[in-house]
Amino acid sequence: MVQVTYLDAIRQALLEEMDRDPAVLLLGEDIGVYGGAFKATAGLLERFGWERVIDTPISETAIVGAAIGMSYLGLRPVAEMQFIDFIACAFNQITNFVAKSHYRWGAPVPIVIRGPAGGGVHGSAFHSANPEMYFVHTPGLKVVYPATAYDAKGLLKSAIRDNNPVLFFEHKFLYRRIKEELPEDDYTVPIGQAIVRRPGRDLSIVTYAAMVHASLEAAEQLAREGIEAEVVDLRTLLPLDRQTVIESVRRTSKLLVVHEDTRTGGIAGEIAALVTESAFEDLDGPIRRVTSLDTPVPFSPPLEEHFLPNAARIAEAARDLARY
Amino acid sequence: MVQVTYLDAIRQALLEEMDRDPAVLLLGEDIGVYGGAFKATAGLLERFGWERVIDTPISETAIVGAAIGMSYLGLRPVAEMQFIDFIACAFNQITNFVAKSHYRWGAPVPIVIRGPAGGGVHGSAFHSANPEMYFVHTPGLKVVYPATAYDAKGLLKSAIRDNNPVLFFEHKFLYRRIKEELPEDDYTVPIGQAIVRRPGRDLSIVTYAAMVHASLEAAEQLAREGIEAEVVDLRTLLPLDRQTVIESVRRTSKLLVVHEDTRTGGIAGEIAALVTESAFEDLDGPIRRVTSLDTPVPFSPPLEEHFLPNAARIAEAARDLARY
Amino acid sequence: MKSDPARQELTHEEALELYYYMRLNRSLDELLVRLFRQNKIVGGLYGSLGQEATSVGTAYALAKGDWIAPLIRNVGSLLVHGYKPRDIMTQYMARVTSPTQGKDGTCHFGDLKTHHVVSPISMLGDLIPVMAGVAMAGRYLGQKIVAMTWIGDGGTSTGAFHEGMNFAAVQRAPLVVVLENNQWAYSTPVNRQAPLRDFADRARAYGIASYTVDGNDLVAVLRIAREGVERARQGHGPVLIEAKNMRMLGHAQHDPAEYVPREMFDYWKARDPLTRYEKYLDRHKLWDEKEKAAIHARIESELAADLEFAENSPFPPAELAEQGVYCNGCHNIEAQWRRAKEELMPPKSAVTPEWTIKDFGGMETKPAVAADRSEQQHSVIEGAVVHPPQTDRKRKITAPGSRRARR
Amino acid sequence: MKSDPARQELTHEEALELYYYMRLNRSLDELLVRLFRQNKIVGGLYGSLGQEATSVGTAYALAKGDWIAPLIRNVGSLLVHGYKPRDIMTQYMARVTSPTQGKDGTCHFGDLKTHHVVSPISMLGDLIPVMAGVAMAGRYLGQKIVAMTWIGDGGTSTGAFHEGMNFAAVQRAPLVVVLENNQWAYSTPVNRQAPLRDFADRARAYGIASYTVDGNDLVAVLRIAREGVERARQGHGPVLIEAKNMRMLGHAQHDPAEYVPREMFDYWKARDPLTRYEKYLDRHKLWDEKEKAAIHARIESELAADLEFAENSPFPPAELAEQGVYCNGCHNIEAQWRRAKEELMPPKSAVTPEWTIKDFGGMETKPAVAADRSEQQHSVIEGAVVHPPQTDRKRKITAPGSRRARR
Ligand SMILES: Cc1ncc(C[n+]2csc(CCOP(=O)(O)OP(=O)(O)O)c2C)c(N)n1
Ligand SMILES: Cc1ncc(C[n+]2csc(CCOP(=O)(O)OP(=O)(O)O)c2C)c(N)n1
Ligand SMILES: [Mg+2]
Ligand SMILES: [Mg+2]
Repeated sequence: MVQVTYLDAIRQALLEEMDRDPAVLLLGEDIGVYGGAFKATAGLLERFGWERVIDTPISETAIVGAAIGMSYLGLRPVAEMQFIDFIACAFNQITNFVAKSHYRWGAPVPIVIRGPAGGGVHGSAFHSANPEMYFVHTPGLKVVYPATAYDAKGLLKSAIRDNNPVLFFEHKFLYRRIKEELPEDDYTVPIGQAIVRRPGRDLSIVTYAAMVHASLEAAEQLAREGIEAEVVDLRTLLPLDRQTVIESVRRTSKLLVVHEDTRTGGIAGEIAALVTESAFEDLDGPIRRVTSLDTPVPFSPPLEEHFLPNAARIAEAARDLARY
Repeated sequence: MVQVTYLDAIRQALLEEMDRDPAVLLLGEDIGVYGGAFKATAGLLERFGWERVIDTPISETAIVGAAIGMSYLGLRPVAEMQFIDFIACAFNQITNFVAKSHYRWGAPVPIVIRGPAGGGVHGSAFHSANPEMYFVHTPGLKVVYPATAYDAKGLLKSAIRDNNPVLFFEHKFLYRRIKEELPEDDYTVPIGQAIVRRPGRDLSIVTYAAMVHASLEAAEQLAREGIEAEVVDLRTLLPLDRQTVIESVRRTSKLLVVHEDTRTGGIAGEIAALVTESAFEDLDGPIRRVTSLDTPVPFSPPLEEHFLPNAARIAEAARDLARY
Repeated sequence: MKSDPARQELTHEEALELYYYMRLNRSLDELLVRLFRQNKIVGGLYGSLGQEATSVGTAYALAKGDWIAPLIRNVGSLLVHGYKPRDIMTQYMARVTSPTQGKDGTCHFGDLKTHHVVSPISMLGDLIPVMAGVAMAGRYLGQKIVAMTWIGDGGTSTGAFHEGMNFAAVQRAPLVVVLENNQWAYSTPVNRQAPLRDFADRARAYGIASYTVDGNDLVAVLRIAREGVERARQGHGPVLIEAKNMRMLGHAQHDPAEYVPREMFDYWKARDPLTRYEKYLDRHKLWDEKEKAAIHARIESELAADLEFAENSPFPPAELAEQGVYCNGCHNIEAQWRRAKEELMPPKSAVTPEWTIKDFGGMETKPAVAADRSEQQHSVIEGAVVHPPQTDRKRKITAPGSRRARR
Repeated sequence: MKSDPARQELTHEEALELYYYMRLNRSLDELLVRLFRQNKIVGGLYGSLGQEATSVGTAYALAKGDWIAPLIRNVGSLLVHGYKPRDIMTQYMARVTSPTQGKDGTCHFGDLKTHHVVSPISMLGDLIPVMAGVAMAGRYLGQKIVAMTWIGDGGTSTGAFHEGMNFAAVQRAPLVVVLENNQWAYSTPVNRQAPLRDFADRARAYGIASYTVDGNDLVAVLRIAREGVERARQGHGPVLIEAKNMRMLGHAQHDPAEYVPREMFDYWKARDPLTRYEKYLDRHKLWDEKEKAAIHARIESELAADLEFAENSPFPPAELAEQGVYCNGCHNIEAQWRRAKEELMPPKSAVTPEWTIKDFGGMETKPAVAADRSEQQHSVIEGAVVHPPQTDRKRKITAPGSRRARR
């Protein structure tokens, strides 16, 4: 069987969903003739034509706005942000129009907004963002951020079929760096379910996206030192799978949260609150965080490396915590 | 001495700063001839003229953008969002242009963006927001949210004099509801310092803005029941005064965080993370949160009442926690 | 009499129906003001006094199945589109019987299935791209619908307005945007919004057709709206209609509008759209006293019944606040296909991914006048100024080769 | 020879200096492409091949003290404004010696004190309101400065562009916006951005003057830019200059631009701005071979020195990443007052808070032609199309009273 990259898994999900349902169509900058800045939509214009693969002007608010309107007539638009950083330009439309539509007047907005996020590719301050927390803090949205090709495909399909607006973050560092065999059949991965990527008894590392891989790397290193870290991949950030997180902490009594997002106000806080609320008695040590620095993403390689979390830093924090 | 409302304290701060320094000027919708939707700028056009009190088109991105440009030439613009909800329309400009300017290329952006926030006045989903966490999660900004007239005036002056961009949230429920005597002299309240509004030994209630008053009310009730709650008013949300929070928890060993903002991703999480990181051994019970519901702000009075935290709910959670 | 052009433009039935809506809009507004003074309204009250002809005339130009997204002053559009006074009353009174069950107020409501109404949000401009999407989806599904929305003079300064108009233009979406130039945006006069005499000129940035119409002349508004709607429906792209009128009250009830020169109110009061339409009906003998009285009586009894309904309606139960953030098993919006889906599926949908670039963008290339536009002959339309789409206008060549100028 | 208008338009010195910048821009670009192929550049490389005349000609029209905010392709503007090739090289190579010390890359840098350059951010359009603010601040301080910034055809579709242009227009800010219509926005051709033949028409939404100029004709660009800058400096409000040119490479080095029809490259290659300017200098005998060779030699040695400097520069130390999020005790931007501050302080600053509404917004009112604009007689300017501001255009009256139409 062929190995499918994270990027190609996304393309497959789009293609298969468009094949399944003509209500699914795509909007975004340079997604048609060019096939997208990262080629996530390559070949889809050829296959589905101009009406279903719509190259737009540089207008993120209009892209999201038009997707909303389309969804009101029963369509299932998938909007691409060329880089997820540009989602900031549609922030009002997303947090005020999209997120509140169903609550206010009962109009569901089954759209997907997807795009490449994350650092590690020297993209600098405007092409490396992890803006997920802005949306995790917005009731009415769902937020998904897969770490594997399997999940990317399965979650994107779920997102398209979901009756709620889903923000689908893709980690661009993973696009071509990871691959795996995927099932031939149509499959989905449910939104809202975390997964234990590696069982362990000494501490829980809760993380998502590219940091899953750094955490697994750290866990291997720790295992060689006799520390068994459990690695939980959140996969969905909103709604958060509280149960899987809390069960893991109940097992290990120690919690390290790792995210590539900046520290203050990152999801580690929310998880710390959840755990101290619901599993305080199970905790056997402080909750630790390994995150990016509280700065914009710097450009030059030594700076960006210093900015980002990595396996070594995760292992170090885990070691500390295990010893606590 | 005269009693000055929270609203008038803001007006005084603007007026005095404009009197002090011609580099201070105002931009916003309907702030000139009309004096602002809440009259925070009433009389300032009369006093300072058309060049310093600028009625703008309905263009939040342009308001913030122009303020940035002005600050680059040494001015100190204060931009009003007619309701803070509309800050969503300038989100990109604030999080990408403003917040990153100094880090990226050394250009400070000494601007203030201020406006009425918060619920309780039946303003519905678009006139009641507490969007502070979006900005607390954005390195490069400072975020201030005063609870008293004294602080409102002193912090706004500090914000105007600060060399960094400051988002200044005003709680509209407090505008005309609270008043106090203010010093005759010029005074400031430093950004980044929390204050203990009420000492107590049994638990710490950490909160800010309108919820300070609800928490104090709850604390009085609790005191009658023999529970002594310490109430900490954060005042500044970014940078957070970790020390005051942690010292309070060290004293009381129990922490309840109260905010009017929605729950998931609210600042309670960040505080929970701080405390479990730095004062884990001092904690004698789970960290609890009393917050708004994870929904948009509903309109009808019974719904909004149900949505918002209040003294009764704070007291209940505190009681529970004290008993733990 | 037979040759009176007014009688040809409006049937007797239409003329009376229009009056019904005009008068109902006005009376409902007056009733709401009374309720506000009695403290029966929750939050602010936004009036439409003086703007009824624009709301009613534009919405009246639509066909069944068309979509609208009104702003809060477009009470008249909602009435024409099938909503009842009780819907607006219960919204303003925050009752559980309101279209949003008290979750939202004012005219912030809508309905995807029956009325085809998209609720506005407060952030001005955001509806424009949304309604561009509605228009595109309608076309995609093979429905021959038009999407109509409204925007204030102030709202045209927002980025969302620009992005939505531009996207609709490049997509040639069947979108009609009514730009209600009521001279004020809250306390800000229109000349502080942009240095334009006609806000219809906003359309020139998108190469689309636009109109400026006297917004207090109901018949002119309807005439232009019908033309604009037809134009959009035929696939000629979006249309911007500027209706000039006047907000005859403050921004909302709390605002005494002291910043408006008194003579300005006088000027516009003399041009009151309701009185003007009454005179029009008189002049063209389109009604008699009995018919007029019957409409008044009907409105009175309808409003009384709806008011009773609203006042007897309870507030929503507190727990409702917790419900409905997500749609779980509730989605029942089916795409209404009016074309063969196969056209949109491979292999039928297959295309060659290639741009055709007719000219290369140089200075020498000839203006590309779209064939389907050139036949549009916009000339004198009563009560309105018509702006043809950009590409129709010819450049005056005054110099040879690449050198030319236009004044 | 004396009467050759070209010799009057450009001094000998200017002609050569312009050539220096044009050639330097081109050579630096070529060098950067070589560095990219050698893997010495961090991240993407965005070229300006084919667009040099627009960058150089527009920036050259400015005076000392004026402010600019270039986009990443406006390498030429940065050079004209005083930055050195090493600044651009070290930025692209992410070295600590770069203007941002490696914190940011490409042409994302600026300097408030010496160069008066505002750094762009990637989000297109955001610079426009920022530069409107710069222009307003300059006027407020009594400086006679002009603010200039650039935007692509694609960038004009953003909401930020609209809000910034509109605000500048209503404020009559001394802002010059150069709209670089290089036919493409990444892979998107300009006719997919908006159905406009001339993107200068974007200006019509703001009632401001605009120009369309052949962006490959350096002298025409400079001529128009000088006029636009002068116009803005004199207080006539912002100006939009559309320069038509062609992005002669892909969006960035990773993009082979296969979506561009080959003949389109041919068309524009035949109009290469550098070659055209060389021919212009030849034709008008503005230089000789020796001067040309000297410039080439100068550029070669400067580039070699700067390259050596860049290559020998270290990367920044890792810990630098932690510094500079906030400005603590670092702020040293002093407002440069060129007017009496008292004008802005009470009691001098006192005004009556009252709107003057000349007309009442009705259909009957006469066009209000701004006096200071009416004397502007835009007619034939070589190499350019000139669009007067909106308010200058007269409405054709074809019907009596309130009924009129314009075609
Ligand atoms: C983006 C945005 N900014 C600010 C506001 C606050 N606001 C509400 S209505 C209004 C004035 C609107 O004027 P206009 O668009 O002309 O509509 P009108 O009230 O005249 O009908 C303003 C500034 C808003 N609703 N949206
Ligand atoms: C708001 C925003 N959305 C998307 C992008 C991604 N992007 C970068 S450059 C570009 C094309 C820009 O085209 P144009 O404005 O014509 O400038 P050119 O590259 O032709 O110089 C796009 C879409 C962006 N920079 N900003
Ligand atoms: Mg208005
Ligand atoms: Mg371009």
